[in-house]
Formats: sequence, structure tokens, C-alpha cells
Amino acid sequence: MEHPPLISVEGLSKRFPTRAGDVHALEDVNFSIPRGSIVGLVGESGSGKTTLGRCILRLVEPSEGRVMFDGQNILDLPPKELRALRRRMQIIFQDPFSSLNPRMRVRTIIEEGLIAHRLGGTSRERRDRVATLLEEVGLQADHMTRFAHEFSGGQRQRVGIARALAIEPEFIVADESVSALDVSVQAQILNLLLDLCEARNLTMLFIAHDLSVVEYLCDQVVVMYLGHVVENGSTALVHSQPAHPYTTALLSAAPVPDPFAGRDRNILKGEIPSPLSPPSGCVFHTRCPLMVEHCRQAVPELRAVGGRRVACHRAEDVLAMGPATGAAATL
Amino acid sequence: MRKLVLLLATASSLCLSGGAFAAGTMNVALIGEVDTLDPMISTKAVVNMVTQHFYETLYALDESWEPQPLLAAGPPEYSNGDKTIRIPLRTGIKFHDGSDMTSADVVDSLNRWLEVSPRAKEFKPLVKTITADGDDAIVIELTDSYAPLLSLLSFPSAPPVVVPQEIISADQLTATVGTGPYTLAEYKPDQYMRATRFDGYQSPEGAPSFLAGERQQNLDEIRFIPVPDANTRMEGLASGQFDYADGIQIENYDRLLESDATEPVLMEDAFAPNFALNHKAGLMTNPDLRKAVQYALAPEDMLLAAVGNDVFFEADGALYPKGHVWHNEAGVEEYNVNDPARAKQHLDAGGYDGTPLRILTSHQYEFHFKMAEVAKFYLENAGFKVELVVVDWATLGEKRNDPKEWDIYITHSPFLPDPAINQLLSADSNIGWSDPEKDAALKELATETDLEARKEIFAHIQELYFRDVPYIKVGNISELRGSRKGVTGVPLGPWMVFWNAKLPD
Amino acid sequence: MSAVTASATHAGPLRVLLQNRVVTLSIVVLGIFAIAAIFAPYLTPYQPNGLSMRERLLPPSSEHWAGTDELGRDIFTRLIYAGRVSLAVGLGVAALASVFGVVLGILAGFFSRLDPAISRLLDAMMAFPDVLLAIALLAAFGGSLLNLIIALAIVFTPRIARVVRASSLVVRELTYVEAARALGVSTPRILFHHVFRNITSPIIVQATFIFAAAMLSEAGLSFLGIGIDPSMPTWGVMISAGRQYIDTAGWLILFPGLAITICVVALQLTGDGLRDALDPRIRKSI
Amino acid sequence: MHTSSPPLAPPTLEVTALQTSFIYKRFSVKAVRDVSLRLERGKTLALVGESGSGKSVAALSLMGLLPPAGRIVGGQAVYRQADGTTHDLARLQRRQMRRLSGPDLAMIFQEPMTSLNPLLTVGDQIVEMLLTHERLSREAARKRTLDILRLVEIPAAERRIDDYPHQMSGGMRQRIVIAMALVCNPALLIADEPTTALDVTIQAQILDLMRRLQAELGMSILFITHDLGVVAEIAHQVAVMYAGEVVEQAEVGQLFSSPAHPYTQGLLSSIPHAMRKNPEEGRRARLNPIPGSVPPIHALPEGCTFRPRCPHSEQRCTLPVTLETAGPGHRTRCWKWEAVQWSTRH
Amino acid sequence: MVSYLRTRLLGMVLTVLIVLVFVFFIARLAPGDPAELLLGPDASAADAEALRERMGLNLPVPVQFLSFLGQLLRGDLGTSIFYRQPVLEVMAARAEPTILLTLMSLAIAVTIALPIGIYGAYRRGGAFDQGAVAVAMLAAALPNFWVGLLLQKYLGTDLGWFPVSGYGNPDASIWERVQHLVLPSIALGFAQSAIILRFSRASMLDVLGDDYIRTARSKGISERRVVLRHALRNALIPIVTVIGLSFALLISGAVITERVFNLPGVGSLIVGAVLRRDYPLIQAALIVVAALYILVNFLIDMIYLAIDPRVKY
Repeated sequence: MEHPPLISVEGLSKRFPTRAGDVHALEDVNFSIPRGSIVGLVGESGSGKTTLGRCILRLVEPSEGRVMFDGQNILDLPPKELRALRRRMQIIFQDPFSSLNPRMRVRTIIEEGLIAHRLGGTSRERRDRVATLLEEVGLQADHMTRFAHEFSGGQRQRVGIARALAIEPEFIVADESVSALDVSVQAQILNLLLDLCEARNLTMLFIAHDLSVVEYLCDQVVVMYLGHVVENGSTALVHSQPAHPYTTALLSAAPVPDPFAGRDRNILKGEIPSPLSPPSGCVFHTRCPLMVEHCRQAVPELRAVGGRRVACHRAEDVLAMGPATGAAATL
Repeated sequence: MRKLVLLLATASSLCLSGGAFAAGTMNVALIGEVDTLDPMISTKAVVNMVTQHFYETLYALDESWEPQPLLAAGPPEYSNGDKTIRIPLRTGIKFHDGSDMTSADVVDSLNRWLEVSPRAKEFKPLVKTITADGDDAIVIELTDSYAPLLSLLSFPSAPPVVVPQEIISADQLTATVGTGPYTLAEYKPDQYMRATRFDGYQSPEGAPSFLAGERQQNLDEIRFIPVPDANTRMEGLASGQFDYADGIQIENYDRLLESDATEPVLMEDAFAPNFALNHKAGLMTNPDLRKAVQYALAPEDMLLAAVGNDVFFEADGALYPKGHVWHNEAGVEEYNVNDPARAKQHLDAGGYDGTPLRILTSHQYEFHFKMAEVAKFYLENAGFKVELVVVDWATLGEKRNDPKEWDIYITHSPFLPDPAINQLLSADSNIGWSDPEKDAALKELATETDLEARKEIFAHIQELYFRDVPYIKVGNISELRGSRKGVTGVPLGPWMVFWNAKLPD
Repeated sequence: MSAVTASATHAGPLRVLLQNRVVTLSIVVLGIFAIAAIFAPYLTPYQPNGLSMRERLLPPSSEHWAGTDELGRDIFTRLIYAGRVSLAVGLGVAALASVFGVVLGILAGFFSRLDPAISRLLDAMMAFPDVLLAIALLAAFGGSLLNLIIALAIVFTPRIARVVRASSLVVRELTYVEAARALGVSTPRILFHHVFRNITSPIIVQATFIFAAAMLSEAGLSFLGIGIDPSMPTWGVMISAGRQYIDTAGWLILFPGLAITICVVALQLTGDGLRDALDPRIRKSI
Repeated sequence: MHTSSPPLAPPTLEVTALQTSFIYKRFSVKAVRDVSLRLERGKTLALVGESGSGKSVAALSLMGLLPPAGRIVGGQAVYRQADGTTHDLARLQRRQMRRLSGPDLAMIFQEPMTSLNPLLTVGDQIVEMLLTHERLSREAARKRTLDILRLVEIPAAERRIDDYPHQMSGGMRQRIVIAMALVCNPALLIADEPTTALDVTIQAQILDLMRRLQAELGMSILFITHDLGVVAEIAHQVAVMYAGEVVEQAEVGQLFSSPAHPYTQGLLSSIPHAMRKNPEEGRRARLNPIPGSVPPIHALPEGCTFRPRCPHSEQRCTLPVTLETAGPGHRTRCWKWEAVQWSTRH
Repeated sequence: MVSYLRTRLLGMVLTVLIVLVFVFFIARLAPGDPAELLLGPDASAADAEALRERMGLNLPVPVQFLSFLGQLLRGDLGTSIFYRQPVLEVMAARAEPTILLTLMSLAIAVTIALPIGIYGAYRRGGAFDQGAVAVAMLAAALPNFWVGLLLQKYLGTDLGWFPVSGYGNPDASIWERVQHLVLPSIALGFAQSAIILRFSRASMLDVLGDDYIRTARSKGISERRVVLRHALRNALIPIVTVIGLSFALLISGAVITERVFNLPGVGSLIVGAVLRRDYPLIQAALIVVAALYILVNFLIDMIYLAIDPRVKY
């Protein structure tokens, strides 16, 4: 079942200099994405998940670390080779409104990658390819003469997907690709993504803040908090038995669309600290219900605990308490 | 609302009553700023007009443009074949700073004038020395006799004024200190210049006659106010803000005449506009084409455009106006021909190939530009291609020194007291009119001392002028000034001076 | 409501533009000015420089619709010919300033390393009042039609450059630019197809306003006697030349003043209309 | 806990056939076409719908806060004060509405970042509310403000009362907005997507706070949201909107367990639930979304607006549909509701 | 804050430096020089050359630039060629009419345009609003010298309400001088008011659409209070900037207006200096004007700091 990783992120850090100081967007991030799998990346705003997605594609230059893509560190690549490699990895964006150039027809939008990589053959062949792609993502071939503004949000997202798929990448980063959509449309797009992944054997990093979507879609999950990976393991395991207090809290905070479900919850106090001056030790200690003095000083290593990796000094305690008990501890 | 009206009414009455001043103060509106207070370097009328109140020359022109002694005690004494000139000086003359004028001051002043004045250019090579002869006379030694000397010494355009030695520094006068009837009391650039009576002034004798004669210092104070806009000068005169205004638009003549508060002052034949032709390079080196220009132009229309009313100009081709001592009619039939056919003949004879004729003009002198527009029309009518090069005066000043930049440039000039100092006739002027016959005549004009003989020489030169067309004198233009009714004692002439002026009671 | 927006957008900017009657009228007025300028020789029996000193300062009549000037030239004819130059100045300045501004603005907006230098330069240019900068430049270049256009284009460049820079900064962050980069699209193509093409609306709008502002500036400079070679009449030159006749022959300055005003109003209205039609932010809130 | 008391007591708010249009020079848009709601005293009614369904416009209509082009063109919205006095919010004069706004009706908006005046301290903005509606001295108002800030759990309220909005995080600002809305003890709180812009942990805090405040202060809440998860958390009653109409209203439990409108049913089945992997095929199960998309509001189909996307549609559905009763307190705008409910259960 | 001020001041100094270089070379690029003008129309090339020599104008331009910089470092902006006075003195003597003119026209523009713009925005689309917008449109389109000429003729010459031009006599009282500035200020303020009107209207419209205005209305406070306390204050913030930016426009307008009304101000001084190639004066005047503009905009940033709590540097 275990595949060799297509992507592996090693010691990745990113700091954005600002007038007020450096924003610590990513700190020593390590994880890998097995070929053919869908890995979910969850966290709240400010957790660094979007930056991480961009860094992996080198749309943002990381400050430190390596991103191995099929054995090659893409951060070392000169611009020309990087451009060539771009063919193998793509991104689908969150906002269906700003991610399509309003001055271009759908055909041009989808073709652009083909032209850039000299893939599409003649204009006619490219046109046919665009037509096929549009149909594959659930649109019609004659949509290619339209402009983006003539589509609904869900349809635009399909165009975005077609654009990413046009150059037949192996790896796709889906950055909150369904967050802006209404639930009924979101379901359509989720189905589409699943179909495509399976049909084309895609590897995908699925960035989301909605745990239920990740739980539904992903094989593995990476939970981030303030630039750090706090927990990483198979989705089923992390969801049923979270080993990090933050994961516990996140899971319990997510509203469950079931009025009959239990309403006992683990509500985190306070808010995510500023990435300008992240807390010492464990970055979560300011909000953690299980915080002990040690957490204030020592940065927890990402270590294997109970079949997943977790960065918490008290992961064993969290597991022992179980999700419900974890919640009780805060109340 | 009513309050506002009241306020406005008060405002307007106040501004009208603002015209009443202490008796003895005269407000004079000038056509522009006095660019420099150094009269020796500038030929600008406004500079020379104002500075005459502060500075004086050895001689001054009278009504018939004859030099009369001013700081000199009498006429010059010629000897050594007119090559040595002794000029006696008046004594007891005081400078504004209280010091006495000495012959040394006069010598230094004249030497500086030789260095800096554009008017001294012809004369300078002739001067061997200028020395003091005791305390009350100076002696000028020349290499050759020079007939226009006295005119030059009295002509108030970049004139040889006498200043104290101390204020002469290499490039400029360090203070405004002269012997004139008025002293500079206050100068606010572009706002006003206040000239107040100089109490230690020693007036020359004799009945006032233009710039010569007694200087009475009737006014306590004269205020020279630069007002570049003609309308404003007119309005200011009408409202009583100014007592005297230079450069009034001809259109306002009737208004000045009909008003109870004002009267027009017409200065006939004040100056002549000139079209200078480039004899050094380009189209105008071809005599036929020069003739073509001469025959094509319509001086009357050009003057009308420049001035606006035929009362205020005379289409006269002679180099000096009728009545002037240097007036003659030699060659004037070549003037005001305005015959496109004849012009065309010359155009063909000259083998004109359609190269545009470049007329360099400035719009700072609007009448230059107006004449250029009319000239263009008539030249094109005759078959020329014409290009107006309209620049500001600073640019024109530079461009006209480069023969490659122009074919014709437009300027104007007052009637000089002696034709020998007319630069445009000289071979080394920027138009470069060089002709052996003319050069010899010009030389003769400078050295001959007998007036009648000189007049004949000049008539010959004028004939050559019409033949060779070094430049085209377009005509005589009058100037309109405005005066508050009852102002007297301001002589009529190219320069307004106010030392004998009186305000009405 | 977004559906409504989509359909209004669908109507196309031109239709939105023409739906506004005032804007339509403005465009018609500008069209008349343009046609008059282009076909000037066919519209009048007189020559613009055809002077006739016997017909000076005639008031408007059936023969001379706008009277004659101090050299007896037909003012209506001169208005039409002057319109050629005035409009050429406006158009030329708008076009040239757009080119300069787009280059500077995109460079500053897209390449953050160039931004400080360019922004500083623009700041310095903005620190000069328009007219003063134009005067200084014209004094340096010398007054001619082309130099006037270049000088005014330089004066107005910061206006475009700042808009372009700001828009590029926004567009640069939009995800479709990122998508293009992710696709491996080359930078020049990104600059043109993704950045430039999406900021044309504010440029067009600004250029329209600059067109108007340049005409006013030209008139002002001509009035000061610094602008254009006055042998090539513009409306400003005509006012300037006619001002001394304001009491005796008011029509000399009345008509050119009206021409400028009408033209500038029409341009401003068109600019406003274009902004409404092209700016999606406003259109969303119809 | 979620069972409502029998609807004997008159409801706080009863909206009947409310219609709101946006009227422009050249065209008009019916944003709210037929909204009927019933909100019991002390309860929370969630108004659910996807974007463009008209739910926010409906809320703004009730508060008289429509943008200039918006007009209520039909229907009633009867608000009943504790003493039984009724006001038709759809017909109130501005001045009357102002008197009600604050002590009776209050509103919380979606965007905590922009809904506070950036130039005034948060304290001032709450004090202003108090001074407008109650005869109080400044000191007393400030004291009341401090109390309410503590009630909404602003830490170090004494200090933060003088902060400007930009000095606070989104969550804090939303607490301020809630404090401001509640400071005059309104009987009816209209909350327009109050947690949508917030992170999930902060959302949990705010929802928790609102629930507790309702228990303490006893106001009725009209809670507008698109998130069925949030609905399940907070609502007693739910009304589902589609294309400007309320298509179903029911008790929350009823709605989730036996939806009686195919749109509600479709929404519920679109929600990604836990792992649905089918181990035999090695393939994840697919969701069951509603096909197609919401029709543009100016091109709605005749009859039932949901018809083009509805798996149950038939010829009859082209005729106008009215609200049908599908059970106690359960109304649906679908005459095939029985078939729909049956299909949910199987 | 301190670091902001430091970078900000550094930026300002840099900008001024660019201005310096620019001004110096632009002045030297111009054909012709002061010598020609001083000498008058009858002078010859040799005269001009001699005068140039005496004035140090024929040194190589870079040498002149260095000596200019040297002077500047000693705080000396030079001496006017024409006025023979230190340029700062020349400018100081001409500052009053320009400052008064600028302030008066700004005052006229603001008092007229601000309330109209704000009220128009509040009653958006109404007759008042449409009328105001139309007038603003017209005001922005009228060439201000043309307006000046018409004002001169009708209010000045024909009706005699105000002095037509000039700045009064040397001994005129300040009141009299202010009267002389009434027509110029109207001419200049008119175009200015168009900009302020349009801007304040747009700003108010923006603000009225903001969420916190809706919040304020939902509180049941009076409409007056919503507009004055909540909307107006927020709307004023961008208006302050446009007033700052309009400083440059005012100076531009002043150049022309001073010419029309024959006011001895800085604007006409600069035009004169350019025409006469009075290099030290051109340099100093442009530098001072640019520096003032930069300073005004800096002050406006500081005002922001004072009135907008969000702005923290």
C-alpha cells in the first residue's frame, strides 16, 4: 500500500520580512506526499498552509529547506529547468473570480500552458484538446469561446481545473479550491476532483480549513498551526484519535451538520498569536488546555506516536484521554 | 445677502478712493520690469528711461536731438585734427552718496562704458586713451576722428553715465549711485521702484528741452510700477491708480481722449521695426531673393497689424522720418512696392527652389509676431515658402548670432541720433552686410565732420541700403501713452522722464 | 445579484457606455469636433491665415459666423483649424503619456526591485506643479508642436504611471497571474496578456482625462506665451492673442474659450462614462 | 432541548409573503420573492440558503437597512413586543424604525472587519447606542458598556474599551458587534452570517457565546447562514431559502431527519460526511450533489423554481406552488413532499 | 514611528535631490541665456559673449553644477541675475500675494465645494446633486485664465466691484491688497472647487456605502448623527489628501492667474525667470516650490496620523 513519495518537504522555512519584523510563515516543515495519494493540509488562517502550498511549487521562494520532487530538489533548479518542471505540477486556486483572466477567452486560458510548453501541436489540435478537457471537467466544448465572467462560480472552478490539467501534471496543489463555493456546488467539484485523481492517477495536496471536506477526500492529513506541522498521519486515524490538543480542538470546533449529535465541545480560549512574534517553546502553548511548564520552553519534535507523527510533548496523554476526555479537560 | 452687497459696495468705493495720494508723488506704469539697474549694459528703453532719473551723462539731447551739456560744462574742444577731444566738466556736482564728482570718476565711468556698452562697440577701437585733465576736464585721445562722438555720449541707450569710481566693479555696478535728480529709495522687483528727490542735486541751466535744460525736481517721489499687461495699465490709468502709463493700446485712444480723468499722449515716429536679412548664410545671401522679399512685402498692412490703427504709424521707407535732420528720400521708390509679380520675377531670377524662408521672431514683442504673420502671408503670396520660427526673446538673441539658424529676424530700434552708430549698417553686425562701396561710405561718415557733407554720404548709404536690402525698415510707429489729465512737464520722446513733471492740483 | 452583474457585464462596455444619454451626446460632440478638424478645408471658404486688413475685428455676421480677428481673418475658420492642433495636442499627449506611464508603471508595479527608484522619480515629477514643469521643459526643448506634446506628455506621465503601478500591484497579486507563472508562462507574456491587458480600463479612463487636461494646459501655456509656436493657432493662442480686444471685440476670446470648454466637458463626461462602463467595481453596484 | 413548545404564545416575528425588489432606472430585480417566517419568542430561527438566495436582503428588509435602490414591495413582517404591541416592519416609517432599532431589534453583520467605525473607539460606539435609547449619564453608559464587554468575554475590558477597532482581531470585533447589538436588551436579534468570516475555532467561541447569551437574555434570534453545520449547532427552527423564496420551514430535527423539499434534501446530501470509502472497489464513494446551478434571478423558471434541478419534477411543477404543511410547524413549498420524505428514508 | 520618519525623511531628501539635478540641467538645456536679455535688442554677439564671460556663464555646465551644489551646501541658493538680490529674498518679497491667493482660493473652494459635495452625495442622484455635479464638470473645464479675463471684464471693469488687477500701491493696506485678490481667488478657486466637490462627493459616497454606516443605522441613531458623526469624519480623511495634492494644482493655477491679474507673486516671478534665463532664480524657485509640495504632503501624512487611529507608522 505504501508508495514512494512524489514530494517530500524537508526542513522548509519561510519568513517574510516586513517593516515590523519578520513574519514567521513556515518553521521547519517536514512531510511527504506519496505518489497517487491525496494529502489534506488543514489549519486556520495564519497557519501558513497557503504559503506552504506556494513554496512547494516554488511560486514563493522559501527561506530554507528542500522540496524534493521525484528526487529533484526544485529549489535548486535554474529558472529554465524550473519552467520545464512546471509542466509536471499544477495548482488550482481558491477564488474562482480572481483566478481567471477576465480579458481572455476560456480557450486561451486553457491553452496557455500548452503553448508555453509547446505541447498542443497545431492550433486545431489544441482546440480539440481544449474541447475534450472542457467536457472532462463537466463543461461543454462550445464554452471555450466565452469569457470567465459569463460563468458561475462552480463553472469557473471547472475552468481552473481544466487549465491545470491541460498540461497533464502529475501533481496538483488544490488551494482551498472548494471553500468559496456553495455547498451544493462544492459537492460537484469534490466529485470531479475525485474522478480526475482516479482517472489520471494524480497526486494531490488538498489545502482546506474545512475538516469534513478533508476527512471525506484525503488519505492523509497534515495539521498546521502557526507555521508548524503539529500532526500528520492517515486521515482516518487523525480524525478518530487525534494526538495533538490542537487537532482535538479543531475537530471538536467544526460544526457538525447533525442536530442530534452531542454538543460537548472543546472550545479553545483566545486566538492564534501573531506570526510576527510566535510564542516560545510549543507555539500552541498559549491556548493549550494541557499546557505544562515544559511546553513553554522546549519546541516539541515531530515524532511518531500511535501510528502518526505529532509535535506535542503530551501526545501520549492526549491519546490516553481520547477525544471526549480531551474536551472535558478544557471545560 | 444685503450685508454682502454692502460689503461689496464698500470694497469698490475703497478701491476707487485708493487713487488719492500725497501730493508730489507720481505713479508711473511701465510696460514691464526694469531688468537691470545698470544702464550702461542695456539698450532696453524701459531700463534707460528709469535709470536716467538716477544717472546722468556728459551731454543730453534736446528737442531737436542736438547734444547739450549736462555734466559737461560746455561743448567739447577738438584739436589734433579732431583726434583729441577735451571735455570740460561742471564742478560741485554731488553723487547721491554725498561725494563730489571728480574727473577720475568720469574717466573710470567712460572706460567701463567702453567695455560693456553695446553702443560703444563701433567707437571703442578708435579710443587710444581717456584721461583726466585736472579736476574739471577729461581728454579723449582717438586714433581717428569720429563724428558721431557727441551723439553717442548723449544718446540715452546703454549710455556713458557717470558713476562714482567706488561702485564700479569688474562686471557690475555695486550700487545705484549717480548724480541724477532722483535717488533710488526702494526697489521691490516686479512691484514698484520708488525714486525720491535728491536734495543735493545741481541742475544744469537753460530752459527744459526734452532731456536737456533745467531739471526742476517738482515731484517728491516717482513710483515706477511694472505692469506688463496693457489692459491693466489702461484700467489703472482710468481708475486713477496711475498718473502716467506707457504703452497704451491704440484702441484706447478715444477712451483716453473722451474721459474727464485722462488724456492721450501720442509720441509720433517713436521707433521703427526692422526685418533683418541674413547676408552671411542661407537664402538671403542671394540678392535676387532679397529683392523678392523687398518687393513682396506690404509694409502698410504689416504696420496696421502691428499697431492696429493707421493714425499711429507711417508707411515710410526712409531710414529717418520726415523732419528729422538725417531724413532723405534717396532710393525710397524701392519701398512699399508690394508687387507679387515683380517679386516673382526676382524669385525666378534668383532660382528659388522652394527652400523655406525662416523668419525668426519673438512673441514677447507681440507686434513683431503680428508683422511676421502678415509678412508670411504676402511672401507666400509671392511664391516663397515661409516658416515662422517663434521663440522667446532669449532664444532669439542667441539664434540670430548663428547665421545657420535664420533668414530673417525681426527687431526694432529707436531713431539713433547719428546714423554712424547704427549697427545694422556695419559689416560685422549679425546680419553681415558687407559691400566695399558701403563700407567706404560708412567709414567716411564716421570721420567727416561737416554735417552737410555727412548728410550726403548718408543719402548715398541709404541708396545702397535700398539696393542691397541689408534689412527692411518697415515704417515709423508712434507710441501712445496715457496721462492723468493735467499732468504737465513730461517731455515727448522715446523716453519718459519726470524730473520736470507736475501733478494737477 | 451576481447573476444580474454577469448579465450587465455581458452587455459589453460599449453598450453600457452608450446607454448613458449624456455620454452619447458627449461622444457625438467630440465626433463633430474631430470631423471638423479632419475636414477643415472643406467646411469653410476661408483660409486660416488668409488675412485681410480691411476686414479687421468684424463682429459675427452671416458672412463671418464668429467674426474676424485683428488681422481680418475669419475666426470660425481659425477655430476649426485651431481645433486640429488643440485636439492633436490632447491626443498626442494622452497617447505619449500613456506609453511612458505604462512602461514606468508596469516596471515599478511588477518588478519590486525597480519600484523605489521609479516611485522616487515619479514623486519628484509630481512635486512640480504641472504648468511650471511644462514651462521648464519647454524652455529647455524650445517651443514647437512636437516639443509641447513631449513636454506635456512628460508632465502627465506620473498620472498614468501611478495608476498603472497601483493596478499592476493589484493584478500582480491576482491568482490568474500566479496561475500563469505556475503554468510556466514567460514573464513578457505575463506582463502583456495578464497584467497590461487587465489594466487597460484605468489607462483609457486616465488617458481621456489627460486628453482634456492637456488641452487646458496647452491653452494656459499659450496664454503665457510659452506654449506652442503661435503661428500655428490653437484655441489657447487665439484667446491669448485676443485678450487685448476683450473690451472692443469680445468675440475674439469668447469663441475659442467656448470651444475649449465644450470639448473638455465632453471629454470629461466621456471619461466618466468610460469609467462607469469599464470599471467593474462600479458596475457591480449599479 | 430542541423541541419547541407548542406554538401557543404568539411569535416574536411573523413574516408573511415578504417581497423586496431592487429598482433601478432601467430594470428591477426581485431579490426576495416570497418569504414567510415564524420566529417564536426566545428561540433561534436559522434562515439558510446559498449565495444569491435572498436571505441577506430579507434580513435587511426587516431592519429597514436596504440600500437606496431596495424597496419592500409586498407582504408583512409583524414584530410583536413583549407587551403585545405589534409593528409591521415592512411598513414602518424611518423614525419609528429608529425607535425600535436597538431596544427591540438589533443586528449583527457578517464582516466584523468593516462593520465598526474605524475612527471611534469601541467603547464610544457602544456608549452611543446606549445614549441614543436610554436616559443615562455618560458614566453610567460607560459602566453598562464595561458590563456588556465583560458579558461577551472581552478580556481586560477596562483597557480594551478605549481601543479602536483596528487594534482588535476579527473574533474580538465580532464580540464587540454582539455587545453593541445586545447592550439595549433587544427582543429580536438578526444575525447575518455572523461567523462566516471567522476561523472555525473562533466560530465555535462565538456560537457558544450567542447560545449562552440567548439563554441569559432571552431574545429571539433570526440567524442567517449558509452553513448547515452551524444551523445544526444553534437553531431551533430552520427556514430554507431558494431563489428568493422560503421553500421549507421546520424544526431543526425535523428538517435534518426528514426534509420535505428536494432542495433541502439535496443540500443535506451535498455535505461531505466522514469516510465513505467503499473498500471493495478501492474507490471512494461519491457525494450526491444537486445537479446544475442556481438560475439567474432574472430568468427563473415558471412554477416551482427548483424544477430544472429536481429529481422529482414532473409536468405539474410548472404551475405555481404554495407552501404546504408537512407536519406540525413544518411547511414546504413542494406538493410532492411525501415522495421526497420517503426517498430520504430509503 | 521613528524608523518610519527616518525612511520618510530620507525619501524626501532623495526626491529633493532628483528635483535639484533635474532643475539644474533643465535650466541649462534652454537655448539663450541672460546675457542676451540684459543687453537688449540691439546688442551683438560679441557683447553677449563678453557679458557671459563676466557672469561666469561660459564655464562648463558640470563645473557650474558643482559650484551650485557647493553653494547649496552652504545654504546659499544663489543670487538672481536680474534682481541682483539673493534669490530667497527675491522670492520672499513675492511670497505674500501668492500665499494669500493660494489660501483665499483654497478657502473659497473648500467652503463652497465641501458642503455641496457632501450634501450631494447624501442626496445622490437628486436634482441638487445632479446640478452640483454638472456645475463642477463645467468649472473643471473652463480655462482659468479665460474665467479670469471674463471676471476682470464683468465684475471688475463693467461693474467696478473689485480692482481689476495688480496688487495695489506700495503703501496699500492689507485690506486693500486682499481686495485685489478677490477676483484672482475666485478665478483660481473656481476650478479648484470642482476638484474638491467631485472628490468629497465621491469620498462621501464611498463611505456611505461602508458597512459601519449600516451598523450605525442599525443602532437607531438619528440620520444627522449617522451622516455627521459616522460618515463625514471618515469621508474627510481622503479629502485631506486631495487638498494636499491640490497644492500643486494651485501653484500651477497661480502661475497663470497671477499673469492675468498682474499680481507680483511667485508664479509670475518664475515665468519671468524662465523667460529671462535667470538660472539661480529658476533653480531656487522650482526647488522651493517642489520642496514645499513635498513638505505639504508630509504634513498631510502627519495629519493622517492625528486623525486616523488606524494609521501607525
